[in-house]
Amino acid sequence: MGFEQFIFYVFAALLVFAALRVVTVRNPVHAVLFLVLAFFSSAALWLLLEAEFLALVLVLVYVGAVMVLFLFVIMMLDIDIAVLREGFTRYVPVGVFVGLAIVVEMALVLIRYFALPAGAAPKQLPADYSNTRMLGDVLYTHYVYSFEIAAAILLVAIIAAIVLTLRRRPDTKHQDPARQVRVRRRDRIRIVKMDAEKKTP
Amino acid sequence: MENIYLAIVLAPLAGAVIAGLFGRWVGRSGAHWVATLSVAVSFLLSLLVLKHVLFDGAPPFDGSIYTWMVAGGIHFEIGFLVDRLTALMITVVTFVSLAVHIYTIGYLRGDPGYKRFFSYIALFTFAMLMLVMANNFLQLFFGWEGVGLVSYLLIGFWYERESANFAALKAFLVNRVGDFAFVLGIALVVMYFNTLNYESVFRAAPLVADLSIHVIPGTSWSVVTLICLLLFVGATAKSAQIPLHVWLPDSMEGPTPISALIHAATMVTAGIFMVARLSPLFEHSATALNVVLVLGGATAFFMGLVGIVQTDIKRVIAYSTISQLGYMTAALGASAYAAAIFHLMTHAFFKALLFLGAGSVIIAMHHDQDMRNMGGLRKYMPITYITFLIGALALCGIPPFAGFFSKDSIIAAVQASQLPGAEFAYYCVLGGVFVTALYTFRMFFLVFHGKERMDEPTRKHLRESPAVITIPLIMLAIPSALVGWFTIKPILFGNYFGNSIQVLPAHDVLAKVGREFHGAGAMAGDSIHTPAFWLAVGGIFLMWVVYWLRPALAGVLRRALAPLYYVLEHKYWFDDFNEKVVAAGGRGVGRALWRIGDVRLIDGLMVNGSAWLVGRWASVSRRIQTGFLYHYAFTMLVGLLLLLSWFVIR
Amino acid sequence: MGRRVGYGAGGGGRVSLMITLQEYLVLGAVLFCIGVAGIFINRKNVIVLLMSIELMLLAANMNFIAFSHFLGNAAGQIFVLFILTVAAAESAIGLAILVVLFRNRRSINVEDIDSLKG
Amino acid sequence: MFYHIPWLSLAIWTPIVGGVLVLLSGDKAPDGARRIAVLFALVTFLLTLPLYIGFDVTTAQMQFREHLPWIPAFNIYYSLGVDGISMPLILLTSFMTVLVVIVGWVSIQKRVAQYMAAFLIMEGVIIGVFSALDAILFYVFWESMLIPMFLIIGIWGGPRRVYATIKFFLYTFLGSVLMLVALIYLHFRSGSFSILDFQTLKLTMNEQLLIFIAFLLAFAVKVPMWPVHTWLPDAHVEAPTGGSVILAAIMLKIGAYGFLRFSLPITPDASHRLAWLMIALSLVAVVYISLVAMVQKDMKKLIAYSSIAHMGFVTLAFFIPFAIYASTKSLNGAVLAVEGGIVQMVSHGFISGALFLSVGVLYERMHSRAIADYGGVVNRMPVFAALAVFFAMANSGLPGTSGFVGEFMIILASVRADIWYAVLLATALVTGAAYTLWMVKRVIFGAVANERVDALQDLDGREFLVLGLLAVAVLALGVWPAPLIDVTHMSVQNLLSHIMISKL
Repeated sequence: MGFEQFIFYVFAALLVFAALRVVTVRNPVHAVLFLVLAFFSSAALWLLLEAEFLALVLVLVYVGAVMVLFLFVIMMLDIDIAVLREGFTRYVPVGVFVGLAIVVEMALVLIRYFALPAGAAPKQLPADYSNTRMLGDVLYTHYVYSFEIAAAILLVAIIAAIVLTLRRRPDTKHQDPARQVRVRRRDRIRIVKMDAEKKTP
Repeated sequence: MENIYLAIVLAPLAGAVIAGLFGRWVGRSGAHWVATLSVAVSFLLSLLVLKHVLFDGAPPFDGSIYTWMVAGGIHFEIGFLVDRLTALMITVVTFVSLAVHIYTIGYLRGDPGYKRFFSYIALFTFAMLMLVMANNFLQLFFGWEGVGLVSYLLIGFWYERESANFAALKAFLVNRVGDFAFVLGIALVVMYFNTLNYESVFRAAPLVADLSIHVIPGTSWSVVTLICLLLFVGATAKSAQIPLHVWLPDSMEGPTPISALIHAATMVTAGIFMVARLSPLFEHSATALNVVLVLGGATAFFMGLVGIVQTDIKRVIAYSTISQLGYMTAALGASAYAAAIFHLMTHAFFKALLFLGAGSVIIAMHHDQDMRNMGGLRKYMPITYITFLIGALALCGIPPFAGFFSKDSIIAAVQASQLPGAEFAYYCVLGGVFVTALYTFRMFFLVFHGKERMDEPTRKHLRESPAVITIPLIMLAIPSALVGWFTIKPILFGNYFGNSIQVLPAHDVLAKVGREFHGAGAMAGDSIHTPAFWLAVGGIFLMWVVYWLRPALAGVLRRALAPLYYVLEHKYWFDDFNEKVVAAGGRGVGRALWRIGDVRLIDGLMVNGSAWLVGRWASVSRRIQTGFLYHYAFTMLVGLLLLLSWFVIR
Repeated sequence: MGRRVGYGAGGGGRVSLMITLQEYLVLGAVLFCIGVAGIFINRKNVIVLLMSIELMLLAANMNFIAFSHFLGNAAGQIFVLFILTVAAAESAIGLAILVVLFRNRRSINVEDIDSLKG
Repeated sequence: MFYHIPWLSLAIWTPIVGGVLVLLSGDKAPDGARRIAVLFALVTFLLTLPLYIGFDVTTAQMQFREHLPWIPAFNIYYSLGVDGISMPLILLTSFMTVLVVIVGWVSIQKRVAQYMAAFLIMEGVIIGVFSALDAILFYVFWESMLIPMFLIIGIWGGPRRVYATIKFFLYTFLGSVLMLVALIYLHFRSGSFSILDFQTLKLTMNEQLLIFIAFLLAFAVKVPMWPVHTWLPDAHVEAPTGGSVILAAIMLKIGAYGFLRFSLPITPDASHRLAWLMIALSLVAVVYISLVAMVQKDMKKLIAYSSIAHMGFVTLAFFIPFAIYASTKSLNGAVLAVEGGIVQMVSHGFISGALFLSVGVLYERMHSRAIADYGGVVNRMPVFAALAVFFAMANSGLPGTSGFVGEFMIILASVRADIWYAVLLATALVTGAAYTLWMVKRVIFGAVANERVDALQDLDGREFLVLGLLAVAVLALGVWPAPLIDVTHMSVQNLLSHIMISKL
């Protein structure tokens, strides 16, 4: 067993373990942390596959942002874990069955039908090969439209998330700069002409 | 000459349009002047044409005015055929029409529909002229339906009367039954002759005579027989022959001038005219002629019988019309076309006269038509009395009045016919003479003689009608009395019609009759040797006894002949059959089809049923939509699993 | 593990030392199935559902990258990038919905949510 | 120069643009909307006149062709053209729309602009249906025609309008979806969407049968043929007067037109094989529906059923040529039949339109369609009564009116196939007169039935104009149908010689 293989099996085992825990632990916080572990493990595996950029993106963006978001939400919400865990054991057999069935079928696919074309071995890459440059080259040429669309989707997601969670509180005070700028003198003061003295009747 | 023909037809149309559409501007008198003048123009021009054809010996005119359309290799054209038959017909039609126009000025004075009426009768004249002047089947049918339309409008002229509307509808529908067959006949003509033009059809008739057609599988019909029978069904409706005569008595709901013009003198004779016009075709089918003969004879006798028990003066004349039309039809069946047309002409005069006379009586009676309320009118209205008597004698066929010559010729012709049904028809028409005398003089004596049975206020106002009414009576009385005497020889035996009527030598009964003919005077003189004369005289005498001498006898006779009376009272149950079986049956079937077929089966079961099914299915299947997220997720995953399994196991 | 299908005869001696594509694919499959099973057994907890979806996406990504590597085609990695984008967007919106849900109902119990019911 | 002007496009898009303009003018100024609508309707009518004037009667080719790429990727073209079959129907459409717009002048007070716009847009779309030579273009127009009609019945209709609209929409939509499948299949086989290419495409019997059935459903619903006719009475009863007029006068013709343009030439052998079915259904329509019409208590329903019966003549005329050809070995009878069918279509457009308008006149005054509520209308509305009786006579096929011409020709032709066809058809002479005139008797004639009838006012100038124009049209076509027949002649001849040659 070579070093690479060793690394692979270690991280693969870690990944499977972490994934299993994600779906089985009681506490959602723990689940998130296990998910983080799973992401880390797969990032390591991706490094093994010479996809450095994506591995780093996974760690930075996913673990750094998305998972934190998860944690944030879980902690912010006051969740009654006990209720959520009700019937857990009841569904385990079904889940395991379906999972195993899919595993078996996928294995069947792999074993019986799946064949790579001959010579589809990974290429030996030159020394100055840069995964990031390669991705960039393709991404900004062939896939530039898709890239733009992805960007737009993200933007939409951001706006959607904000709009969804935005809650206008009537009791908070806030400024409206637009109104402040638009204001005219006559909106604020009124000059009234009146006699200096009032005649006594 | 062509322009004259056109003018004859178009003048009444113009009159109708002006009186009808622009009545507001021309006013009441404008309407009657326009309509009457237009018909007068037609009449004068018709006389011109008659002279042209008759005395100048002009060849028949056969030409088209314009092409209606060309389709499927057939030229549909509007055109005129003016030969001696046409000339005679247009003269009769325009003459009677003119008389009726003048008469109407007096008869309908003060009626709110005055202008409308003139428009209608002018329009009628137009349609009738189109019919008789047609040189093709299309135009014939146009005129045929046109007169039917005007007849419908005029029967329902007093549209506030429910009975008038009913009668109008009935008349139109019964005529439509005839047209149904008529159109089929035309369709067969077009199919076999590939033309609508009379001339071409007649020329090709001998060729088609041998063809046969399978109408019902296994039976073979001669094409010409089928065509003739179908066309004749049309004629039975229009000319009120059994069994499609039922509309004519009811049509008396219309104003009397109309009864005279349309339902006695002209329109109802369209069927007779049509058969005569198509004689070259009918001659090729002995079967059809036989049917015509038998039906005509039966109508002449049995419908006359019904006339005896009627109490409404106009209905008596109506049944008399049916009966007389039966004579004409019988003559047609015996191939004595000329005799039929001759009787048509004389009948037009004396029947119009009788109707107008009846109208005169009705005016005097303040629109009471029940003869049981009349009597003794002779002294109040002498002109009406005299003219009515002339009409009645003509109708009964007493020499030397017009009816005698025509009717006697028909009887002789039927007697001479060799067709299988001729014997039956002969006894019918002979019996018909007696029956005619019975109902005519029963009416005559009831109206003009005997006790004055009207109520006091009516009697006070009894007086002779004004000149606009009596002049037409006199106008019509003259030909009723004289026309037969002068015209029998040329029309019947003088080859008047030339080629317009064609008779196969084997059928030529008139030639046979003609061998015995030695002039009108001799015919009148010899008539005392014929049974017909004595039957007529006997009938008159009997009525004289019963209704004048011994009025009590009427009741006795009625009781003695109770079963016969019962049958006649119900008019052989034709009306009951039509109303209870045909009309009600049609409505019943329609209702059943609608309620069961449309509403229940198609709409209920198929349309709304499928909608209901979809709804049911949806309301069941919507339970799958539990609303629980995980159910959807499960479903997706299970679906994935199945899909995958399918791929793997396949 | 499926090696007989693998690279065939051309691989030579290095074969035994290499990690094969199949190994990655199996790993992806296992990961995916864990995700599926997670959905089944955590049916009430939306957060864990979301996380299970993340797992499944991760499995897909794994396969993509493995193929990309073994076939020498950059497209696989590009796809992963897009999947990551979409997944991030998805979880952001999912969580936002969750927050709103919780705010309105004081619970994230899926069984309380059945307004989709027909 | 004359032939370079895109008359068809103008005729299609002028009313649509006009409709949008009317829509934009809004409901605030209903009079303005009415004026714009009449203006555009008139202009469109004038724009369709050149189609008749410039029509070449010596050729069966499509005329006034326009051919522009639309969706080149699928070989879809903006392809227009007319022949002698479609041209009269276009004129009918533009003529009737003018009348309908005038009729809606007073009777519609709610959402005037939208009402007028719906009719104008529908006019353009229907002209498009008649002139499209590209199947997809045809289909687009065909389906979009439903929308304005759907709105017209749904918004301005009677109390049960929702049921009627949904029934109308689902019925017609169901049929047309299958037609789309057939069109796509034909595209798949021919590589083109041109209707003319479809017509020359060779197809096996099975293909033809399936395509024929797909087309049949679409067109039979539109015509409507028995037994898919039940939407029509409901739709008519609920539709506002204008809607009924367009529905009866034009929309029904589209189904029959479809038979001539699609079913017969594209699938001649299937048409031949199934002609017995079509003839049977048509005869059922004529006999059965006439009887059903007789017992209706609602005037609009009665006229609707009468429409179905009259359209039975048309469908029979279109499918009887095979039998006629088989028995006479000549195209003459077949030409007579098909031309009769076309005349019947145009004539029925006038007459049914006029009858619905007449009912509309009464409805506007009494707000009732029940025959029993009327009686003695003639006493108060003599001018109206005269026109109504005239149209009733035309409806029962009186010679001299257009109603006679088509029926006469079809009977003349059908007797060549089998005399019993003609016998059954000719029963319509009796039943048609019976139900029409019985209604006339109960509604128009008689003594004044109640005080509401007593209070009726006769026609105003606007109504008189509309009904008068129709009366003139009916009379003109009845007295001299040659101008219409001559136009159709070459196209019909060509169509028939095409369908008599087997495609197998």
